[in-house]
Amino acid sequence: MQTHPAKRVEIIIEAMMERRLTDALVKAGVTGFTVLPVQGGSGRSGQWSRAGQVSRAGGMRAVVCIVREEALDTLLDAAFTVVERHIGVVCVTDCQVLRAERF
Amino acid sequence: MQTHPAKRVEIIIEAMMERRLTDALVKAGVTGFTVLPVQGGSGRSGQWSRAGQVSRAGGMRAVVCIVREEALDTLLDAAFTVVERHIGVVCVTDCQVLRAERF
Amino acid sequence: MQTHPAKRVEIIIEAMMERRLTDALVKAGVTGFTVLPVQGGSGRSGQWSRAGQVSRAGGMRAVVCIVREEALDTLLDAAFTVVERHIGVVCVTDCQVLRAERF
Amino acid sequence: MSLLDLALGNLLSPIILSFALGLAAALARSELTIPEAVAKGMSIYLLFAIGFKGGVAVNVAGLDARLVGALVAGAVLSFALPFAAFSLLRVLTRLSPLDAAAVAAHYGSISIVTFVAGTSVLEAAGLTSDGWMVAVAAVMEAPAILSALWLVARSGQGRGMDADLWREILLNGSIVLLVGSFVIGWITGQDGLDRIAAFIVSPFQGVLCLFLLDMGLVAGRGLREARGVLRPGLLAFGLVMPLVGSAAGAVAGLLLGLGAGSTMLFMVLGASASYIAVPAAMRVALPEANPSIYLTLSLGVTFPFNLTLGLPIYLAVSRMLTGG
Amino acid sequence: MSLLDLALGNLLSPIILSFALGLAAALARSELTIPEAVAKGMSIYLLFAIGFKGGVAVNVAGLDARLVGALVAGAVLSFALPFAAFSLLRVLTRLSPLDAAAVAAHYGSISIVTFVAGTSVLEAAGLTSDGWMVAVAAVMEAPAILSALWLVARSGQGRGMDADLWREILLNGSIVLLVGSFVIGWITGQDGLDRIAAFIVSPFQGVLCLFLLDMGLVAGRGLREARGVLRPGLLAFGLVMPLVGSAAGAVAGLLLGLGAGSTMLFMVLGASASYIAVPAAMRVALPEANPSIYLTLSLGVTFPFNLTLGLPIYLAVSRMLTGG
Amino acid sequence: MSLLDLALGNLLSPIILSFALGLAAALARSELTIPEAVAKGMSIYLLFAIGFKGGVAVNVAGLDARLVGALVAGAVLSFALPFAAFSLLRVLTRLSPLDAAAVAAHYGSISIVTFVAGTSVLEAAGLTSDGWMVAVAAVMEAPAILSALWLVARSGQGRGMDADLWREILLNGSIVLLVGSFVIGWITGQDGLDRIAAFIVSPFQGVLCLFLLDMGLVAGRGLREARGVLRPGLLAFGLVMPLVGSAAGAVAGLLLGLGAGSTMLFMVLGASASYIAVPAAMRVALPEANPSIYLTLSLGVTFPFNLTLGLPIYLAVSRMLTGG
Ligand SMILES: Nc1ncnc2c1ncn2[C@@H]1O[C@H](COP(=O)(O)O)[C@@H](O)[C@H]1O
Ligand SMILES: Nc1ncnc2c1ncn2[C@@H]1O[C@H](COP(=O)(O)O)[C@@H](O)[C@H]1O
Ligand SMILES: Nc1ncnc2c1ncn2[C@@H]1O[C@H](COP(=O)(O)O)[C@@H](O)[C@H]1O
Ligand code: NA
Ligand code: NA
Ligand code: NA
Repeated sequence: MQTHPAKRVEIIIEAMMERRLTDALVKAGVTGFTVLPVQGGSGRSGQWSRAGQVSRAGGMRAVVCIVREEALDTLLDAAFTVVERHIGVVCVTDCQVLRAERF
Repeated sequence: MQTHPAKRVEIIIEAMMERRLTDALVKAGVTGFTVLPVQGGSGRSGQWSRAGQVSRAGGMRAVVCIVREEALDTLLDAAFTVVERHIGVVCVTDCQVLRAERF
Repeated sequence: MQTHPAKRVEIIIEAMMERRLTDALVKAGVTGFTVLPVQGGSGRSGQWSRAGQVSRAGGMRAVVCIVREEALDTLLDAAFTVVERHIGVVCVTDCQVLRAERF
Repeated sequence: MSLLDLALGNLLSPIILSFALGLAAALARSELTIPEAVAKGMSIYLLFAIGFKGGVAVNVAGLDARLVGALVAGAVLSFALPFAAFSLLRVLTRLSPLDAAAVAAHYGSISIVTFVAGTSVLEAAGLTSDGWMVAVAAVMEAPAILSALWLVARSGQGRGMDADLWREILLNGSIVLLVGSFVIGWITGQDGLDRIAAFIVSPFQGVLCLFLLDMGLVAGRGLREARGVLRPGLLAFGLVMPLVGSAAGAVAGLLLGLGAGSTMLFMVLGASASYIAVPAAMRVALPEANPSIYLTLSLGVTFPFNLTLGLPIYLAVSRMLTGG
Repeated sequence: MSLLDLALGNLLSPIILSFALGLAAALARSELTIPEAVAKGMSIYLLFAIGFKGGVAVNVAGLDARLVGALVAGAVLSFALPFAAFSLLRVLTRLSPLDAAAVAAHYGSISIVTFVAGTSVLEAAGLTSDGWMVAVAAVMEAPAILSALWLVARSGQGRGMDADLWREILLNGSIVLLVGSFVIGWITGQDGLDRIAAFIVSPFQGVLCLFLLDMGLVAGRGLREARGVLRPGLLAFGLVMPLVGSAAGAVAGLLLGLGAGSTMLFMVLGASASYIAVPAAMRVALPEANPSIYLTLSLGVTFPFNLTLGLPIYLAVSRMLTGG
Repeated sequence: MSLLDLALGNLLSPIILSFALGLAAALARSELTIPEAVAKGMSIYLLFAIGFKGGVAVNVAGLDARLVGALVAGAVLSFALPFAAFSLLRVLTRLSPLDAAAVAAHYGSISIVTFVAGTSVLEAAGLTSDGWMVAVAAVMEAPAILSALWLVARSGQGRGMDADLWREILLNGSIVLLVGSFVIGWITGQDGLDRIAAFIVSPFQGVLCLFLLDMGLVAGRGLREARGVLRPGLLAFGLVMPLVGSAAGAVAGLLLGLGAGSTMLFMVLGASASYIAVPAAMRVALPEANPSIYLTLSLGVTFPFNLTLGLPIYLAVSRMLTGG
């Protein structure tokens, strides 16, 4: 099966910042992404879990975004302006995709 | 720690097609996979979120499938027949696994 | 945008073992990780889904952990002692991260 | 009570206002949301309760020859309405045959929440209806899907129905719950109802309020997302088609000799459009059809229209026609 | 009321029929599901309500010397039954010692939903029971796990119990909720109950229906998945063991001089098998044991057996033995 | 009833004991948890019910000139209290200006569950309050955030408020639900309430118990996680600040000439600290502030203090001051 090289960007970000991030992505022309719920985690700011939580503070989201290689920098710039002052992680992996025309 | 090369395939597909996909995978001999819930996303068919939704239409799932390199093509063929006419994304990454005998 | 090489480790493990795994990670000095909920899956022990389940038995979690390359072995050793007798999958991918000082 | 009074009383009921609150909150981009699991939980509760109460009513009132006629009429209506909807869409809009057929499937099928809101309006007006109208609602869920697939197949585009899809359509969650709880209510009767009335009867209207709040939120988000889709022709269809469907329902009710309450519910079933079961089936059977068209129309236009203006109109017309 | 009448009345109650609906839907591969969060929410509600009501009953009736005896008897039963189950399994099936011990742990422990269904059957029959039977249920959850681990250790396979596992077993969600709400009910008494009765008493049976619907769905899916596992010997065990357990429960009830109601509940506790707390403990302590064996047996065979035929039998036997 | 009786009666109510159960379970590291979706569902229910009932009370009692005064007083209080809190923090603790401002925002805002628990205490004491106190609660949610941002800006660290943040603060879920259901209750009045009372009135106290159980679990987990954070100075602030806030609330109530019930609720609003809306706003506006400080203080110290000792004190003081 024919595959095509691309980049998989995974951004783990505070739930409160999700809309700001996706708005920034869309504005930068990155209109394909998927948001996964996050159950808990740990980092420099301590350990947390969503169990029983009502407030949106203290929750995170994982945004997965597959882009052509040439779009990577635009994406990272857009993401960085949102993530900059906030906790969270940005991680890029090489990947291969089917149906390259979709990206 | 001894690791072994393998492929990590991530298929983001409509919730309605999940069972068809996993049935196709199992039929093709791919019996190891994990299904993650998806909260929302955006693509050529617009932005969406599961918040408050009752219908299974308009939701997606992420199916993660780690296979030996030699099984990759079988997997992609099986996945492609299901995904073909549907929205969604297929993305393959090189990876290393522990306990290779499990794959 | 400046990125730095790192490793992305994904551990799919029984929900009952989650706390044991994260305790082991923290003990081994790996304090950054994110836990994703898992909806269902299939493996040598059969197919399963969380729909309607009350017991914690029979559920799994995906723990994603991004570390510097030099910390990988410590992480895998710590993870392996927990995963050893249990079902589950450990998968390592090369990646690039922003803000390397956070890892 | 004049039509105007009726309409106003309906508009100012807690359930309609809750829907309006949700709609307004979503349009104003409030982050208020109800978790998916809670929304599904409420819909399961509502289906279980409405089915059960219908079954108990049949147990109490005894079986009725008109039931069979009503079930057949419901199935016929659900088969036939998509053809009417399809023609109307071809006249009013420029949708492709594929999109038109997908939309048509929704209008042949039904919305159980509209049905429930209809029973509330009946109760408020002091009217009763036949318990088995719930079974008619269940029967009307699926046939419209077949008509739509046939409409598509005619234009050479469809995909064959496979066994999986058949099962998914006929055993979808709403049908199973509605029919299942109807049968349980039928078997256990008044005794069974007495045991669980404090759960399925007393809090029902309140749960309905929260569920409609959620529907308002979802509809509002959909409308915001799909602004571009709502061309005038489509909008017109979303307002005219319920009237066509309700007229067909009225004919069915009159032919069967039903009372004012059941005739009104038949009109509601004809007028309402699916937004749970049919969209899901369309994603499998007609994946190329644009979901934002059918979802926006069904949930964003027809549902609020029926809820606010439709229900009092159908009640008034049904009373006039049946003299009830 | 003859045993047959009783059995039939029980079979045709809304809760049993709801379970049957779920089971049928899952076996027919309907996509009907109840979200995990809603299922957990309902189980929290049921545990809280049953514990609270038990505590209030103790507050009202006053403390009772038999309570201590019953708690001890419950613990002994939970310790002892796994040995009986283990022996029976070795006779009837070819399970490995490990799998047999894991199954045995489930049958020494209890199913609180079966207990709740038992109280419903009691109520329907106009009998009462002691409020502290809830505390006995809580006490019986965990000891069986130790017996199973001991059985495994004897064969040289087990893993040592660590402090974490101890805490997980003794402070698992059901025990904490059951004991905690029991204590709250005991402290606040009738006054406390009056304040929240509209929440924990009136809708209780209705919530139980939906919960059993969910259990039917889960059991049905489990049975479909694990067809291969259910050999005749295992099936026989799943039907015989509850009778053995209930006999042991009956002996305990008689020795303690309990009334017909409490004796019946003791039989139910002896007869029922865990499917929430024990499977979770087994995944940690005996990960090599095959979960589809113990889950299928407990939830797919013994639970429906107790629910449908077991409960009326235990009631009839308890009445006969106690003359109640 | 002496203050001691009152305090004891309050401490032994099901809702406080449920909170204590959750706290104890979490501190003992039990794995008992309530799913996030269920917790959110309960909070939506509570907000909807409390808003609706407040609106109905206004509909029944008629509009009242004091309402406007109370709304203004509430806004002023919410603006002013962060300054008091900030000064107190600078005296009692070594928090950075940023962290101190973030904490201060929480104490100017309010906790609706504390408010609800306050109305329960009032009811138990046979007192009534004005329905529009719910609207005052809604008005007090947000202004404190602005004061905190201003405090930070003064020290040159803040981030400008953007339009998104404005909307998020003013249209956050609690405000929309509280105000929305208040308006719905106001419009539909006693008629509307009668239709849904079995949902929003009768089971209310019971849902509150489970919600407080959840809050105990979350607070306990937070305390365990953030042990290191709770220095003596901070702890002192968490206990003293509610007294300061309640004093300010008492002044407002007296100036407005409110009765004992409403004055007590004003004290509760002043005394309580936000742990839902404000933390979320702080994560966006002041991401560098340490969330474990403000969450631990608000949910782990001040909330339990208010719930257990605060409420009876505020009631006693309010009665003394108003002679009610
Ligand atoms: N190395 C990491 N790998 C995966 N997730 C991480 C990592 N570091 C932080 N996170 C996630 O990001 C959140 C905030 O991290 P921090 O800014 O370090 O407190 C954590 O709670 C985790 O969910
Ligand atoms: N480039 C992408 N990266 C990640 N997820 C994507 C991407 N494109 C599409 N998706 C996901 O697939 C869904 C359907 O995409 P589409 O077919 O483009 O409408 C979207 O809503 C996303 O959840
Ligand atoms: N190859 C795989 N790829 C992804 N997930 C897997 C794979 N194998 C197993 N899993 C996950 O791990 C669980 C246990 O696997 P097993 O030990 O093979 O029964 C499965 O139910 C899946 O959720
Ligand atoms: Na229709
Ligand atoms: Na037992
Ligand atoms: Na305050």
